[in-house]
Amino acid sequence: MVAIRLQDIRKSYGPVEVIKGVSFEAEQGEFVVFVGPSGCGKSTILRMIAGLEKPDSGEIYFGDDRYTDVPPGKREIGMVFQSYALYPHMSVADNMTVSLRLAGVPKTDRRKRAVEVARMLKLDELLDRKPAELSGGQRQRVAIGRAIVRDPKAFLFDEPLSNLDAALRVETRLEISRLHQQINTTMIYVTHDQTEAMTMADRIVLLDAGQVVQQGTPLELYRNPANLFVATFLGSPKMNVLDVAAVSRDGTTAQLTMAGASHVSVTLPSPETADPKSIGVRPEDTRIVPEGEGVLSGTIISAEHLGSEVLVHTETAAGQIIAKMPPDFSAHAGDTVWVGFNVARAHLFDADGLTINNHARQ
Amino acid sequence: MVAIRLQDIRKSYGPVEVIKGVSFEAEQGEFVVFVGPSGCGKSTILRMIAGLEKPDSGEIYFGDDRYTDVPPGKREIGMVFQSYALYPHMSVADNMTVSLRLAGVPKTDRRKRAVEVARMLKLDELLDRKPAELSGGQRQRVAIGRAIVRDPKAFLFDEPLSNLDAALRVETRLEISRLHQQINTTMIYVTHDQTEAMTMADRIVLLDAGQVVQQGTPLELYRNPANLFVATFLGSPKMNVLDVAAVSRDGTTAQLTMAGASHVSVTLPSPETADPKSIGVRPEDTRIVPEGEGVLSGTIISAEHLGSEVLVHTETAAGQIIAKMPPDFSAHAGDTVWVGFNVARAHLFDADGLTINNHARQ
Amino acid sequence: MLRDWRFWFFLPTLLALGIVVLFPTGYLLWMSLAHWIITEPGVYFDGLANFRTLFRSASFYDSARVTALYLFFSTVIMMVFAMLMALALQHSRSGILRSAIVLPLVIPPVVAGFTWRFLLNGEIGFLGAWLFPMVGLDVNMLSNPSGALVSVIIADVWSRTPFMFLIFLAALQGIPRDYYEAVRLDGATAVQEFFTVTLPLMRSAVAVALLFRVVDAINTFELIYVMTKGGPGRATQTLSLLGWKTAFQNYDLGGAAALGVVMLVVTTISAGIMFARFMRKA
Amino acid sequence: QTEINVVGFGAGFAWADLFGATGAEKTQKLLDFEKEHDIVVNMEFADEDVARQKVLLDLVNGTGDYDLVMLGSDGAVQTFSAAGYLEALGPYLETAPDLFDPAKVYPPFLEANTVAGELYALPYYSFGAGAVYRKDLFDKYGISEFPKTTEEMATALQTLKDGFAADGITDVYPLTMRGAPGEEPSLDLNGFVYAYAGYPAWFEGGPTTPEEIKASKAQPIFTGDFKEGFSTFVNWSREYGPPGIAGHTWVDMMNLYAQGKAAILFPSAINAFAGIPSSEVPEVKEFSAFAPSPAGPSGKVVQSFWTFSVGVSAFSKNKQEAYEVLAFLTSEDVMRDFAEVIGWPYTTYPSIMHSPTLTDKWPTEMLDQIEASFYDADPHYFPYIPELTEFMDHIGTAASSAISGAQTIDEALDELQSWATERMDRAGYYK
Amino acid sequence: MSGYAGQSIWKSLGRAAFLSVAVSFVLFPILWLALGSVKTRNGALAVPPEFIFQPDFTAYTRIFTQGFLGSFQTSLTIALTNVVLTMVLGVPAAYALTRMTGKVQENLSFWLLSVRMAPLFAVIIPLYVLFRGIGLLDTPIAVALAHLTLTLPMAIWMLVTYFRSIPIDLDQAALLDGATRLQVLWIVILPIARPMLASVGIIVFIFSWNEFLLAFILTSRDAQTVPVAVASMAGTMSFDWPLIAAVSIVSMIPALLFVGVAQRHIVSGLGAGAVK
Ligand SMILES: Nc1ncnc2c1ncn2[C@@H]1O[C@H](COP(=O)(O)OP(=O)(O)OP(=O)(O)O)[C@@H](O)[C@H]1O
Ligand SMILES: Nc1ncnc2c1ncn2[C@@H]1O[C@H](COP(=O)(O)OP(=O)(O)OP(=O)(O)O)[C@@H](O)[C@H]1O
Ligand SMILES: [Mg+2]
Ligand SMILES: [Mg+2]
Repeated sequence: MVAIRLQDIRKSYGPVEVIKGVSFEAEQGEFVVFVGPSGCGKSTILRMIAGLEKPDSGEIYFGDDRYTDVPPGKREIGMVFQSYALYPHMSVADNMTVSLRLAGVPKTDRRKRAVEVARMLKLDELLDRKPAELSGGQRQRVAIGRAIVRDPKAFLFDEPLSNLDAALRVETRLEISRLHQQINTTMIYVTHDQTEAMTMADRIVLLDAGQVVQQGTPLELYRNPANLFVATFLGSPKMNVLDVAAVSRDGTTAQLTMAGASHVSVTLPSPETADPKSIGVRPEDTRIVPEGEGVLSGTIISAEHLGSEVLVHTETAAGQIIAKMPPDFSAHAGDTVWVGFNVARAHLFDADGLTINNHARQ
Repeated sequence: MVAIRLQDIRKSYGPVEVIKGVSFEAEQGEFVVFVGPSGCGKSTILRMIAGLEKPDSGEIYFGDDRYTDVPPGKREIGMVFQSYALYPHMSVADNMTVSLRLAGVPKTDRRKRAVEVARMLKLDELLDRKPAELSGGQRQRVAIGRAIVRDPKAFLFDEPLSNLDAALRVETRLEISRLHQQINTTMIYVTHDQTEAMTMADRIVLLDAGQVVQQGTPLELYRNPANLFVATFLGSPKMNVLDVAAVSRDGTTAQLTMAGASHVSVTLPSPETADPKSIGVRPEDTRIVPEGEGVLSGTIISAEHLGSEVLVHTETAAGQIIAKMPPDFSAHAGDTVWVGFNVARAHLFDADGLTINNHARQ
Repeated sequence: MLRDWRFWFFLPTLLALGIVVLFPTGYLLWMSLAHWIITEPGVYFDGLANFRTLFRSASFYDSARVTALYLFFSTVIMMVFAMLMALALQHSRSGILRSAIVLPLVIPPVVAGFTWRFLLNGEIGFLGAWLFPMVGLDVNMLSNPSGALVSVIIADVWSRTPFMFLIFLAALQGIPRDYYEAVRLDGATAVQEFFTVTLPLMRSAVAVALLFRVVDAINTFELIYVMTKGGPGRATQTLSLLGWKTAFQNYDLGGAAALGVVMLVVTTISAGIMFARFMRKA
Repeated sequence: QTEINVVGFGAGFAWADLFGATGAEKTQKLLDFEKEHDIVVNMEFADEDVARQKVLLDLVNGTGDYDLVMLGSDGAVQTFSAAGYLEALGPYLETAPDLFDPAKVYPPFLEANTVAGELYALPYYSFGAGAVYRKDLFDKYGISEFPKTTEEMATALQTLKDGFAADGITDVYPLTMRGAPGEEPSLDLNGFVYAYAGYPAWFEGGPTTPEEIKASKAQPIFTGDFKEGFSTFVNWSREYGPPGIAGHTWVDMMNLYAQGKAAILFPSAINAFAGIPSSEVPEVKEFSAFAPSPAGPSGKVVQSFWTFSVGVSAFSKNKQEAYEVLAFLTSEDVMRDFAEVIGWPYTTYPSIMHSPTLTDKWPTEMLDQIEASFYDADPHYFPYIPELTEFMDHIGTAASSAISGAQTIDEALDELQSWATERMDRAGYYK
Repeated sequence: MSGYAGQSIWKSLGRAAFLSVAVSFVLFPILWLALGSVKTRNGALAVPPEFIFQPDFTAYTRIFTQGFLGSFQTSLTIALTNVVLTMVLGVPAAYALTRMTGKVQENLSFWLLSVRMAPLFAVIIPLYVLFRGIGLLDTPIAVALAHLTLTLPMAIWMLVTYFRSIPIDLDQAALLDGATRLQVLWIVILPIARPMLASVGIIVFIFSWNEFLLAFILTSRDAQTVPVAVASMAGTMSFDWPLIAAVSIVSMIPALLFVGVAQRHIVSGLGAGAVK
């Protein structure tokens, strides 16, 4: 069942069109994550779903009903704002239970519910503080609590975890995931965080400049990006992309070459396919290998030790390449090394940046 | 040369002591990152270094000079606020060059500098907008720009990247790292982001409840956490910690056992060392292995596909355990699996949570 | 429009003010075009005669000049004084000083006028007859043309500054502290801090205070009337006093209405300019 | 029961015998009257200027809220009767002669309220010209007698000034008058003009009524005969008056005299009498004396004349009852008690003037002199045209201007001249 | 606010010096008024001024015997009515105004301002005619209504500047929580704006309490306000400075009480913490 459906939504601020015809559906109980560069219109779409902003054109459906003109309060939606939007004059407990108060729930019940939710968010000791007396992260959690409290039909989250520390972020993330499994409510979630997007989403909607670029399950997007933009946007550190030229082409098999490198052989979907113009390899499919074994030679610029792995940045004739290596890999800036690719996992792109299926894959 | 030195700094808000005697030094040109749970006092310390808050006791030195009472404007410090603090009435360009204007730099030079910095931060097209017309991420970048513009003696960053999208975050992070290498200015940086902390820091200072818990290079902290708190705070997903009991002890060698598991043998630093009470293994040192090869058996609860890897959450008799597996690992919730540890990389903790050197390591 | 909540929220104000303002304004316009001098029988339409008379009379230009001087100086002094006090007290926790400074607000301008008049009186006043001569100041403030204007301005500043002080204080306290911190870090002196952060962020409050001040000053009547009756001569006769005299001493209702219309037009136009300049996009 | 609303100036001064010293409580006498006539009398007080404003509004709008309105003799009666706001009293006097007998009142006070032969208001408090001075100071500087002419007066003032200067007295001034802008100075100033010119010298040939002005097409002239009196007033104020005189009103003049800071108060002596009883300066109480106003070069004395009168609003809904109240308010009986309460040597009834009410308090000789000043008074010492108040206002403001030095006498008079010419023209006198 | 490091003591000295001068300037005339009210008529006017004297409280007793209490009551009625009217009309209007954009908002704001532009002396007669027409002359309600022309635009303008500083996200959060616009106003905006509401209430009260011309013109016996009473006292045939001073001092009391009560709600910094 479709829970929320947007149909060719457009929105301008003054002369600038920030949403340029967005259509999408969220199934009942689905967890949809919006990602996209800063300023691409994620918050704006969320606000239109909540009813806080009117689309200039297009329609919004909840289930089968046209909701385009339904006022926000009637939409039964819980939203966590990017700016928190806590009521500064109310205690944490009151902040969280405003919707219950408006619905006429008696005080003691409200308090009980507040305590329940606060425990979940580790806010139990702060229930009687005012927002001004909280740290940034604490405020963010209160805002999440406020949305959770009212058991809404759908949740909208606008980067709800952006101010939490890593540990709490993982925890709250799992908490939200668990919440989602428990109550099976449709959730629409905006985030910048790759991990959040990849782990929480049933479906990711990738936006750029007010348009949907690609949508699908996280792994679909990660493994089969529709174009260069998606390929480089998802994944951190981002995919290494190198310009290539086809030196020979034999039906579906092409020999590619790049600056300062030996040939790479790839299989194209059909003989008609245009020659690939660039190849993309994710850092985890890139390796620093013993001399002569790799495709390219390069110089190490820096090695970032993340503890669980080492990111090796190398400068090659074809451009900068990042390789993800195990934590005990030792690298020194200035060393000359060889870079090897797992070609079976490489992505091919044509002159317009559109993906060409690499049939060597799978 | 020591650039910034805090000496037993204390600070209370009303009856609550939020900074409980913090001492630390930052070398000239060092990049120090503060991490710690939300509300532990990171921002407060930063503000005291900037002179925006007076410590209740303790001293602050810049170089050899006592700066405890020097007003903020005289400290020549660039700061990026967690709340941005952009002047709403000024354009982006003006916002960034306020310090220059205050110093009497002529308009054309100011504009030139603004354009320079804006290009670096991808703000060139927004130079004449007002902050209200920017998205959250754009605002954050303006705030960074404002600190960069004035070439200060030291930079203070309070979670400057928390509102940027992943791609821009990596980029800006590298930008800041490069900036740091270029100008070799002391930088103090507060973040929640593990990756930022691990990759940017020359030294991490880990705070908890207003106190320094441990400090050192990122790898030192990651590899040799002083206690359970540090061990679990750093690293994402966090270290698996299991309660153990020593079943036999032979001088420095101990046989440990945990609920529902076979024995594990560890080497302790000396015969006098107390028996370990818990063992910690990072997810990347944990593996899902063929039946019978592991230490513990468990049931898979969920598998988070991050694209570049899969996080497998299992429920075992000893508690929840997360294993980091390669991206093509396939796991299904409900499967019974075996979990194996790389014991050579395990961390041992005594009853107080203090680390016991595991001599099987290195 | 009828479905827009904002319409319904604004409607009562629209109606209330519409009644107490639109009718009087219309009536005023009619009056200004009428020959309506109480001492002469009959009221009749007289075109622009009232305006012609007004623009030919010396006291109009005189009063316009006095009004301009009074307006300018009292406003500038008041703004500066109020701003200084607000800045000095913005962080003060004690309500005592603040309350003390606000005290003149609870004294009606009529009383303020009497009080200052008798303080400054050159023969029996505490200041005029005792303190000033004692410190060697030999001026009779109220009977000297410029002294009288100064006196009126002092009394007005005394009486009306607290209002502006309150507006400024409220505006000051609405400025988030991060801005000060940012600019302080950038090395701003107190003065630079004021002009870089404080004033721009208070801009709309200042503009509102200024507008209301101007309207208030234009309407100041009882304070001046009680203090100097517009004198000596016409030294402190503002347009408001002139209008009052024209209507109620000279019985020329049409003439007074014409003056009222002229003032209405001038203030509305200048306020419109100010409005467009400072408050749009504020 | 009919309610009659009265508006008056100065609580505690008007009808202190009827409404008590506070102006708020009705006395038994009033209550008896109300009972007898089945009328309720409501009294409202306001400062003279502001009360006038209200009366005006009431009359202009024909509201009829006030049945009885208080009027000064500064042209209000002329103005309002011309505009048709006042009820002519002739018919009422005739139909109820027993209520009020005009013959018993000093004639000038009625004359001041008569326009074109019709009486429009009844006086309740009035006065003529005169001076109150400090005999002790006169004696001290060897002035044995109060000056009889303006020339002698000038000499006396100079003597006092020199005397004060010699004795280092800086806070006592030879003369106090009023110079605040508006009609205040006009009241005194026009008395000077009258004394210098010998007639109300505003218009060519000295006409004093609209009819006369229209007949002769007399232009206003403020340069000729008028100027002498104007200049003397201005010069004396500047030379001998207190420094703040250009802003002084009645209150200042009275306070100054009461505080012992002035040697002469003149030509509206009543103002001094208002101050004497409450003065705490012993010399003021003991040595204040009355003298007739000195005569000018024309042989006429420096004038001062005023009557507080009350008229019936043409819009009153109960004119008959209003008249009854008016007659009662101004009746001999009420005025006697009024004189008793106020205690100043002034009244509208000769019978009261010579009764113990006043003779017990004041020297008979002084009362005689004061009474003489009533008969001597010329209520028409300024022309009674409908534009009177406007003229008074401009003349007074010109005087204040000249006293303060903002303008020279010539400048002030020039401006006055051009204003007056235009104003008369606009009023249609010369069509 | 706890200070930042290195605040200069000259700055605080300068501040103290300025404040003492300012406060003396402000308080001195009031002190003089208070002294005058307990002097005798002549004592009040004496030069050199009497600093040591036998206080004489008869002026205060006369307030009660001379019927001024009525005008206090009237003033109070008028001012309170005006405050209530102003707030009831002005708060929703101001809120609506801040949530409008573009031309409509600009035009309405300007219209509000222009309402105050007409000089009072000129609108007195029309207002008089108006209230006579609807039979409200000489009633407190007429004065309170007339005062709306002064206080309502002022109140709305002051509130608008404040309401504008309340982030719209808060409205929206409340709307999502199911609040109607009135509830948004009542539950979110008003509590946050409480200090400003108190300030505006005080100022409106005082303006109404002090206003002279309109009160004077529109009332006669039944609804005379304190300033009108004071003005009518000081005038033609008697000058009673101690009484004027005493009435003035007493007239400060209700306003002060009101200010005192309302000022407790002026707690600064309440607006902090709503957003990042
Ligand atoms: N009220 C407004 N007026 C004008 N432009 C606006 C307004 N609100 C947003 N914008 C612009 O619309 C675009 C989309 O904004 P939006 O807040 O939806 O971005 P976002 O994707 O949420 O960005 P971020 O990740 O930085 O929060 C941005 O370019 C922003 O500058
Ligand atoms: N002005 C204040 N008054 C009272 N308590 C405060 C104030 N500012 C901060 N605190 C408290 O002091 C503690 C430390 O605050 P601080 O802002 O330094 O935390 P933080 O480590 O920066 O947290 P976060 O990561 O969430 O930004 C918190 O518990 C906070 O609630
Ligand atoms: Mg956003
Ligand atoms: Mg912080």
